[in-house]
Amino acid sequence: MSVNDVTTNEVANAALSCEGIVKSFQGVVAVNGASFSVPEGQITALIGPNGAGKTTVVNILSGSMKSDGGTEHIGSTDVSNWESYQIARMGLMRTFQLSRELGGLTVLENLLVAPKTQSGESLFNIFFRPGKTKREEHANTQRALDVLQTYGLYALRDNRARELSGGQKKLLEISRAVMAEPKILLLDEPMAGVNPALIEKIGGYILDLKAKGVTILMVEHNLNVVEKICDHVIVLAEGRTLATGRLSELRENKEVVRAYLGEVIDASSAR
Amino acid sequence: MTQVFYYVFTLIFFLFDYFILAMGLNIQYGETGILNFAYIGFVAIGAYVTGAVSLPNSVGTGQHYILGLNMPFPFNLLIGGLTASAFAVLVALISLRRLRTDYLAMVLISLSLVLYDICNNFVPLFNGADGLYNVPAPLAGVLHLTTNSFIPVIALVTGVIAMFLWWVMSRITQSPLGRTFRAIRDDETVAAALGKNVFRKQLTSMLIGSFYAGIGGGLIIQFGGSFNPSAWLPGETFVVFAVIIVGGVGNNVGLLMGSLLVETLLVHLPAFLPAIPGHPGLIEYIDAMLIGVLLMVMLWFRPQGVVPERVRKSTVIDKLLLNSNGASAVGESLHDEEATSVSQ
Amino acid sequence: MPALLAENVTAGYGRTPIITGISLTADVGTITTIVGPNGAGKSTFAKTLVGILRTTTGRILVDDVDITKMPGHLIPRNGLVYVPQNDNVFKSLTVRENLEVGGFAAKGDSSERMEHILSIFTDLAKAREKKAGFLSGGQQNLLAIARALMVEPKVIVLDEPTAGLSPAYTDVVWNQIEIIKNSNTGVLVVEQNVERALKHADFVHIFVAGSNHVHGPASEIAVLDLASIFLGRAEAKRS
Amino acid sequence: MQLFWLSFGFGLVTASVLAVSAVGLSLQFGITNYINFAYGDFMALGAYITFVFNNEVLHWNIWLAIVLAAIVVGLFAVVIQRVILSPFARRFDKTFYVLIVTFGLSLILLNVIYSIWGATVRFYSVPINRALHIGPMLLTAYQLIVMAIAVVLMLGVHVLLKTTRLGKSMRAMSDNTTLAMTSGIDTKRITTITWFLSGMLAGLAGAVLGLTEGNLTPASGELFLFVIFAAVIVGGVGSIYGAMAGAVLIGLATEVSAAFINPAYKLDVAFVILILTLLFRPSGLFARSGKG
Repeated sequence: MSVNDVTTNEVANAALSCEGIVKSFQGVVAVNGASFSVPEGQITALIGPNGAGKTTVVNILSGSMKSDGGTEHIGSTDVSNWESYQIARMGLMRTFQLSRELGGLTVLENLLVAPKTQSGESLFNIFFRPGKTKREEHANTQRALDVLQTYGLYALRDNRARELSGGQKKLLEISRAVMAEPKILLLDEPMAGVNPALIEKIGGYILDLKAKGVTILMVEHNLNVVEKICDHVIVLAEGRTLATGRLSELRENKEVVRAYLGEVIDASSAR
Repeated sequence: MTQVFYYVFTLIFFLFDYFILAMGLNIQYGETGILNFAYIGFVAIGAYVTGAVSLPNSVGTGQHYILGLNMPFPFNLLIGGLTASAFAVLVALISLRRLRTDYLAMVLISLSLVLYDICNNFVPLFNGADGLYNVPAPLAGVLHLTTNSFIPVIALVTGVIAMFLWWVMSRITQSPLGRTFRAIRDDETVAAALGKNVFRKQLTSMLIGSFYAGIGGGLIIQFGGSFNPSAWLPGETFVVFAVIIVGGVGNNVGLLMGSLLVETLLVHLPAFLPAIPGHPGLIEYIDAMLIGVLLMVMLWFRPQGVVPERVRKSTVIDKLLLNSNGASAVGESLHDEEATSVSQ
Repeated sequence: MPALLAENVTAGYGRTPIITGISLTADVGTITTIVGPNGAGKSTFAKTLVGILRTTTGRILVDDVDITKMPGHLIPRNGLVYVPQNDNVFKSLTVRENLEVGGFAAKGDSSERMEHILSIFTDLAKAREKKAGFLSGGQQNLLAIARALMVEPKVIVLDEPTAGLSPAYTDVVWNQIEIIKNSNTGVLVVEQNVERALKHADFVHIFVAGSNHVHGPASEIAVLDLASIFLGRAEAKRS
Repeated sequence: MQLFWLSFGFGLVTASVLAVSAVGLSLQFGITNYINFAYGDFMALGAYITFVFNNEVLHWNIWLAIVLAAIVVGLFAVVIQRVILSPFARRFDKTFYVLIVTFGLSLILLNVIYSIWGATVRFYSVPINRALHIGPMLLTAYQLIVMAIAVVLMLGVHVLLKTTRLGKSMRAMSDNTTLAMTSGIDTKRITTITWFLSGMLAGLAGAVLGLTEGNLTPASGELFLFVIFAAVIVGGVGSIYGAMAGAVLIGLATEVSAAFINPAYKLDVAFVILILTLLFRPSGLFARSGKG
């Protein structure tokens, strides 16, 4: 199935969709009716100039922030204004633009927090079903160590997360989300403040996740990266969805260029 | 000589009792990040309830209290702990959901004062300002103990309970639940984004911690045989904070150290010093000041405490896993370089 | 002699520098703009100029006075004012009070100055007694600019003054900026909107990855392949 | 009905003391953004310093003693802020630590007061005062003066905040500290002045609390602190006018209810109102507008 098929059928295959999301902060409108859908099993980029409301949209979709209006669906389930943890349990995981590591925990523990249902999180199980808890913990630890190996953090597993470098925190952020086995992954600027070598590497990780069937929506303003790894692009400007499609098409789209460089001042060329 | 002997056991009693109280506050503040300024209120509830259910029928004693069940040890203690827990959950349900740290601190310290005010004034509840007295000594009947020989026994019993509760607490803090508590302490938003029901986990933490508060309080009334409102003015919460901050937040051994340094050496040892003539209570006042100063000095120079929180290393689990899966060892050497190359 | 002179400025949060070795000048009566893709360090540079962040190397002079290590509140007194992108007004103060606070750092009579400024910012004159928090986003930006002008600055630094504004209001804001430039003030604008920046600016700096190696008069910059810099097709080359 | 008006009169007196102290607490909170849990002990300190000036050693007129005590506590507050609180606030970014430090400070101050003046109940040296009939209310001259002081102070704070350069700088800073700094406001100086004012109001409130209650004990400030918290939270934390309104509401509610229930629990009425507010309007009944 080609990318074009997906875009034409996107409603049918949408893993995540939103309609008319509105959010303002003290009278200043940040998101103004954003609507789009994220095709299943693809990598979708969410791009747009500063102040377009990209991060706010991610916050609303992941439940970290309540919207003022609009609806959100994961698959066919209406999850509008659900709590953050409920959305996470639907299989949607997110990362944060500025890495938010759990600083007092070790790298390994950061990952071990992630699995959604752990019987060891219940007081009853800790004392009355220790066997089950222990087996689960061992399986999770094994998997966490595997994930850490994949993301090159294995050697740092016993370091406190707050001691990591900026780039390592970025990787931790992604591996922690992966540990939760997401169906949908929201990446908020995974490449921001990252050196070129690591950008290359993270790009590879994201493609691997796609190969495993994870649906990905990533906010990204490095368009080289978008071009290389994203199947589908959503352009957000002034809190609204401006255009969707492939990056090569969008580059020729006057409105998109305008959103990035400013409105074309010459009235004749401005449609 | 015998005097000294009983003093030592009194000190031992308070060492273990405050160790229990410190573990309770630590799970709330140190592990989950809830700034519970009403902690001493839950201790008081444990003490009163334990006392009230152990006292016989009120006829003849001249005291006012609700029940008169004459319940034997350790059931009275258990009831005290559970009541404190239940009350904590009720309080948390109302106050914890949407209050930011400083609001919560204000509400809880207010609660602590109000509880004090009510207990002090409402005689039918726990006998008002007089408090409860003549509470039967635990096991005294069974072991034929006298007032003096009772002290080593209760110190020992408290020690045993403290060790048991230590074991229980270690199980909790080392479990996935404890890890989730610490995740919430470090960053609530991230914990929620990972699918953790933060509010429910905070309730659980309040429940566990306040059970410890209740048990610790129950033991105090069992030790002294009496308990009145002046024993739990809101400032007492601060002593427990001092114990955990001086000892080391998030480390159970640290809490025992803190209890030794603050409660035993600073609070109770000076109580045995002879009073300065003409200045009744001056030693206690200076003592309390010292605790405040010690806490500030510790926070400034060694905020992690005497015994800092341990890094929970993977080595133990790792060894177990390596037996079944050799891949990790290979992975380590391979990924060491990669991890360093990532630094920027 | 330029009103603002930044020499070899390096700064950032914590130990990692975000901007490295930036040198630029802003002259009285001209508009200098800083453009560049997201994350290039434009706002960081603006914050460094006004003392919110501190330089690790380099120096900043306003009218030949070295302000590099000066306490932040003395910088406006020395003629450099700053209008941040977000949260740029005192929301619980009225429009008039915002302007008064702006004038605290000025020498001389600020009530006259306020009348003068309100006569230029007519929108604000109408909302004089309204709390700033109740103004629209565009009006808040104008108020922030007006407040900054209360000190009669030599240089005003504006961080994306039109971000999130409608095209019509963007015009209004730029008109005001033109007026400021003509009132014997140097203007340094961080701008997302490149067309706008080129249209109004006398001199343009393009920030990429924390440095400004592409800069020049607006007419020279206009002929570069800007889309390639912004939409990331290839390395920009000076023509 | 007569009982109602009598207690209404007492309510106004309590509201007066409460308003002075709540405004002092709010001013400081607005600027530094953390709650000072030692505030109640600042009040007690004010009461005891007044006692020293008025009774123990110097035998000055009570009002003169109060004014001087207020200034002393104001200076004391500045020292505490400079030497202890501000370094902690700068060093630790979590509010946790500063809150615990102020809590500890409270313990220290309380015991300093105990060490110096002991636990015995003390009295000011003031002539016995006959109650006057003011309409249906029955108030002593001292109570009337306290009310007058509160009204004057509230007007003074209003004028300060709304018309003076200092007041506007304080409001600007409580809105946005960084913006205030880049607008040329010397934030350090404003912080110092605010702590002075806050300490002064605390000292004054503590002294008049002792005067209206008729006696002083070291813990009276701490016990009163939660009523102040109730007033501040009900009014909306950080809002000065909210604190004034909250003070009136809580002051009247506690005293009027005392006419109908056991007066020993009148302060607990404040707590009930506090909880109800948190349940139904967590941002306070009079939350400030224009700021989130």
